[in-house]
Amino acid sequence: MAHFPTPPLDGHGPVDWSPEDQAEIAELMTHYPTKRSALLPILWMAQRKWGWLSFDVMRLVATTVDLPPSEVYSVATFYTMLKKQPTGKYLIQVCHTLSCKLAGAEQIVDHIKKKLGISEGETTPDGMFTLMRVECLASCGSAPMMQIDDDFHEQLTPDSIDAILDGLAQGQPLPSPRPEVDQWTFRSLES
Amino acid sequence: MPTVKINGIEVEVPAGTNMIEAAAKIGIEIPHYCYHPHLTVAGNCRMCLCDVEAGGRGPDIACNMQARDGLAIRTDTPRVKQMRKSVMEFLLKNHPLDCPICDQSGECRLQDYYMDYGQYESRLADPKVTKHKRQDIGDHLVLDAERCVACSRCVRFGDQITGTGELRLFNRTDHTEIGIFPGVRIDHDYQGNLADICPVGAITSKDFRFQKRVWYLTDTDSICTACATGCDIKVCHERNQVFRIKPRRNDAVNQSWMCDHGRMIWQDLTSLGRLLQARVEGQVGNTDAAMQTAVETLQGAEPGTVGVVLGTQASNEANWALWRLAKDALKGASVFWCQGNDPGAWDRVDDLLIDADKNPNTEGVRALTRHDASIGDGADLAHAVREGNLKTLLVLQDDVLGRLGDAADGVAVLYIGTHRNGTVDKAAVVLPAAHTVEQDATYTNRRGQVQRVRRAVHPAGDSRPAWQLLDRLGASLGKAPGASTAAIAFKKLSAQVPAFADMTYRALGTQGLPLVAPQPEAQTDQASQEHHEPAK
Amino acid sequence: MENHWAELIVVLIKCVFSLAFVMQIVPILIWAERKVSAYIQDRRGPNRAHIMGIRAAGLVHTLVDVVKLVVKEDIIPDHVEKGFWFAAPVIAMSVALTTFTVVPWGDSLLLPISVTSLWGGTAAMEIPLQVAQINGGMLFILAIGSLGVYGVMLAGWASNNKFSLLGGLRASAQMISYELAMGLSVAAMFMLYGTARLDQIAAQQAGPIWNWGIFGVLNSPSFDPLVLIGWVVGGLAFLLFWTSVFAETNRMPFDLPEGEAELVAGYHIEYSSLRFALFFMAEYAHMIVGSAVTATLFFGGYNIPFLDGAAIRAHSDLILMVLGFGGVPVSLAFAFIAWRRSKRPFYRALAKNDIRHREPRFFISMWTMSALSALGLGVVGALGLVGGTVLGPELLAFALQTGSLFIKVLFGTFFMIWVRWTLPRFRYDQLMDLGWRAMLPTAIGTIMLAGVWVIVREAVHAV
Amino acid sequence: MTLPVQRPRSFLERLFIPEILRGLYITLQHGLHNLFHQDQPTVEYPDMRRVMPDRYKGAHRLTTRPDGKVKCVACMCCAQVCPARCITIEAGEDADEPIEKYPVQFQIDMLRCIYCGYCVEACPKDAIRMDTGIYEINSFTRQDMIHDKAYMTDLMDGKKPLAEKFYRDQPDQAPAGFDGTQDRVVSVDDSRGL
Repeated sequence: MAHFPTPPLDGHGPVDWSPEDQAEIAELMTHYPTKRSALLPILWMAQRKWGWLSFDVMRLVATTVDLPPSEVYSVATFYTMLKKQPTGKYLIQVCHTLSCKLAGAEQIVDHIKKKLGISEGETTPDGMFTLMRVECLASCGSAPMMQIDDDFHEQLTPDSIDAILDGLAQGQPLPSPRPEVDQWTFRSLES
Repeated sequence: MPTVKINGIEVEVPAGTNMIEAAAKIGIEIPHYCYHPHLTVAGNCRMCLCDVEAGGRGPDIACNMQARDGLAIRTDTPRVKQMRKSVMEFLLKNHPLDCPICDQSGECRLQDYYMDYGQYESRLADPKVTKHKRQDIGDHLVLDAERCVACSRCVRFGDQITGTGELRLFNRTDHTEIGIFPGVRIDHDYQGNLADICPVGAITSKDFRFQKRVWYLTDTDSICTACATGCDIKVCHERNQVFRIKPRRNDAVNQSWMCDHGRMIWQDLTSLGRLLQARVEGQVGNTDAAMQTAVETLQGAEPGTVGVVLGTQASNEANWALWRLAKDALKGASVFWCQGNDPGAWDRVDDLLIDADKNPNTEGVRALTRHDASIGDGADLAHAVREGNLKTLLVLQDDVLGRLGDAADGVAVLYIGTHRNGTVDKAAVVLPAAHTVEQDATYTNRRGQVQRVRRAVHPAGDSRPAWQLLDRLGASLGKAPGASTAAIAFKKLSAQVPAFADMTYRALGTQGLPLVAPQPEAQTDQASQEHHEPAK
Repeated sequence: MENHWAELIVVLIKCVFSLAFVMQIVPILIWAERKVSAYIQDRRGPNRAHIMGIRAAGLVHTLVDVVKLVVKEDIIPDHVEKGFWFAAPVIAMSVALTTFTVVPWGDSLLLPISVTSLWGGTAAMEIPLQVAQINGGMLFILAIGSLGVYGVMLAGWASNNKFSLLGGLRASAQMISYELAMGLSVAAMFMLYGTARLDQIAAQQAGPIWNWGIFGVLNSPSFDPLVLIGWVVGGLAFLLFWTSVFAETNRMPFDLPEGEAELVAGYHIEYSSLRFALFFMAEYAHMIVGSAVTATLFFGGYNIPFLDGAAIRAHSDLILMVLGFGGVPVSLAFAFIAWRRSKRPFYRALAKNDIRHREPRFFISMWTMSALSALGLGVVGALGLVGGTVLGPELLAFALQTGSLFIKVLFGTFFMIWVRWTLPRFRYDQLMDLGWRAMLPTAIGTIMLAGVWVIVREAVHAV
Repeated sequence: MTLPVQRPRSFLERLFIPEILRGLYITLQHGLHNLFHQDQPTVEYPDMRRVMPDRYKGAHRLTTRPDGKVKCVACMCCAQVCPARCITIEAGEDADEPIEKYPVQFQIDMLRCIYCGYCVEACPKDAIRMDTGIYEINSFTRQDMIHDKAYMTDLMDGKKPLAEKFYRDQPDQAPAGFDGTQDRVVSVDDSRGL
């Protein structure tokens, strides 16, 4: 297994906040006792603004919150929701922590790899999908599962993955999380 | 003070002492990686897990258990052994096991504890996680992230000691990796400490890289003489060759740290300017002939025109020997001292360890001046020279001529020192002195701590400890100070100078002793200099 | 024999011959010593040196040894007593060679040469094949042989060295002790032979094998149980004499003068180069002379059993034929063996252009030529070309008798070598014990028994 | 000092002569056997050699990686374990390789080596071996007896053990004198008779 990918060193180039951003940051800072505490919201801001967190962006954030840049990088790498590299249109994050692993996360990852022809951390040539393997996404009850952008897709099978990815590839909107999952959960709780 | 019970043995420790220290006090070793006595407790290696018998619940980490009455822990139960074994297995899961090429092997905690608590049979089925190897993270450091056990000692060092915070743990779970932000290399003067505190081979020293397997090295306790701080060090040497210097714990002086400049003082042993042979009028010769010339010069000088200059670079013993020489053998010789012999261009000064005063023994000489009010200072010396009252000067490792300049033309200088400087070039006689790691002696640091240096290697070339050279000179002049060994010299020094009263080499031990506070009558002598603070 | 010049020339020739007889065996013995010891000890022995690829089973080593010993530095230590030190090896060697002068190596050579025209002598001179026909020939041997100890003793003393001196002392004591037994056993044989002349002793043993001295010189075809006394006398005398010869030559069980374990090398520590070689050769010369004397006293000397000189001369053609035709298959067999040896893996292991590949070819052709020569010899005999001539039978007799002695000497020396690699060395007290307490009484007893036997023999003859 | 050993001896034994003859008979047997059978265990050395057993400890060699660099990582395990202290290694850093450490200098003083093979046992990288089968380790100077890295790397070039196995498998192609069926002696003379 290759080591965790290092973010590309060639990032956005010199970046800076716009005046509106600075106003927003100033407002954010008021929510917290120290500047340092505003790190996560500011990282979210940066990701919204530049799409992903390059080293240039992280350096800017570090200056903003008055921390060593290494600490910003440390926080950014801790959270998988913070993107450390440019991604395709859809970011597929497959959970591979215990429950999902036992429920067959490896086969899910292999299936997606085979289907898209990419390996982990890579983006398809058409720029549609990026595949990543992440730690627990807190949906152990419906393992195996993956997250595409902000949405969960649970109790995956190769067929369901095919359906989802093919739909996305054909421009259909993301299917919403399956309501029956919730029903199933409630039923099992009742019984 | 609360009393805690460890393995059934009761021990009384100060409140707030953690269980690792408490156990160490009664000779029980609790294995640990992340705990360091001079860093905050992180509690993330889990190696120090102990069974709590009373005063707590379940297994707990010893580093974070503070002594309180009623606390009782056990470190010898099968469960503790099993926990340690499991922790070791976990820590070693992604370890590259490249001990053959790792500089840490031989002093590696992973190796040590593996032998004690190892799993021995691998259960590893998956391929190991690979990480970044051989990263250049500083001028003196190499980082191998694969060997790291994520103890975060280096992270805490950067945050708490130097405040620079270059190192961080990145990513999560078994991908956790120690590293620096790209382009932000470690650039402080305490890099070597990172290699020291790393319990495994993740951070190693570039200067010592592949130089020697550590088990060949012999450690000699000594102190650093690069500045007035006098950090306690271990000189690691083999076959008369020094390979590295590491700090030694002394809470009164340097805690566990030392600066990178101090780590390199052993390079002075063989540096270009090192005096290895005696010189007479610039001609290299043997020590006996130079000694003879010196004796003739001193005996031929008119009474009252001889002066000796104590050296703040030299040891207490050497300064005492020179002082006795001036008093006994050279009747009527005037004694001076001056400060400020700067050996190198190391202009970085901070409030942690690096002192602006580059003379390791300023306080020691000052203690002598407090005892003998007749000792003049640098201004007196300059005055005497300009007046022409001094025709012969015996200088102990002090660049007197470099400072006096042309004013000292015509003064015959007899110089005893380790390295070449402005005085050496003009001196009539030069006797080569041994470096600090080549001799037994004591130095007094900026806080008045008298500490020993011990001989680690043989003196290079013809050089000899300065106190020995002065003793021989005194013997030739008719009255030797009586410094046949450093211990005897120090014994006589402590008998004669109140500041060193009751000190012996045995009493100094490894940590040294502070100078005895000046007696009331001594205060009246040199009131002006008593509260002199060392320059920062 | 009126012309002394002719006599002198003949004697000189005989001297040279006897010298050559001894000296040619020495290198063979050195080689045999090495090879026999190797085979007894399951080794190969010397076989590396070669001349043009011919190794000749290690014989070349002996030649190389000679060259080595001659060209090596001759070290003369400062502390030696120069005169005696120089003389010692010469004494040792010359004594050994001198004793051989009284040993006959054939009955006589009748030369039909007229020297009248030259020096006015008689025609047809008869040359006894012995350098010196001395009346007390055996006594001469005892006398001169005793001088041999001077060589060793002087060497030991003049070397000025503790070990050498001890070696020399041991040699003296040992020789004195064993000379007694030797002399007494020889005396017993004198009583049987009635003479001390070696040529007469040898002549008495001509004819059938039971005429040999070891059987008590029976000289009678009739057999009687009393003959056993003669056998005991002859056997005992032989045993005593042969043992003494070992002691006199400093050979193995008695080589305490050298005793390298305790004396380094004994009397010849300080000698090097050719001086050492002289001692070395003297030892072998002693062996040869000892064997020759033993053969003469006890084993018929030059006589071939059942074939005395007259018989050889009478049937020379027949003998030549038998020898020649008999030699052909023997030579061919050796050629065959040489051919088989060429198939040894050793030769296969050699490089293609190695010079030693010619060795088997050389031996095959050599043995083939030898077979041809033997065939020619046989043909000469068959054609009767020799018997009719004047010189032919004489020369044949000379060759066969000398060859006979030669073979007996070789066997004796081989026996010495064989014993050397079989028996351990005596302790010095054991040596003295054996000499004085075992051999001396036995020798005296032997003399008594010899007297009895002489009387009995005369009685038997009378019957 | 001689200690008298009391051993009852028969008359014949005390006479010694029969015992001497018996001794002579024994040695003669050996002599004659060797005269007619050249089956001594002697190896006629420069021309014929033993094929050393696979585990024979000969001269040391340093094994190499496929790219030709020595496998040795200068861990000093061999130098540490060497009872004769004959191994000198100077470590260096190889900037190009994933294995950073390599021996700049690797010397074995063969004059001090006792061929115990501990270095081979200690090596974690299989970098040093004694499988060359070379026992002719000699030179005219002491300096030449110190084998260095280049020498030990090129010593066998990985050929010898392979060749030996090859010839064992294909005996008909083996050079003269090579006997793959026998581990020890190749030069037994198979000619019987003189």
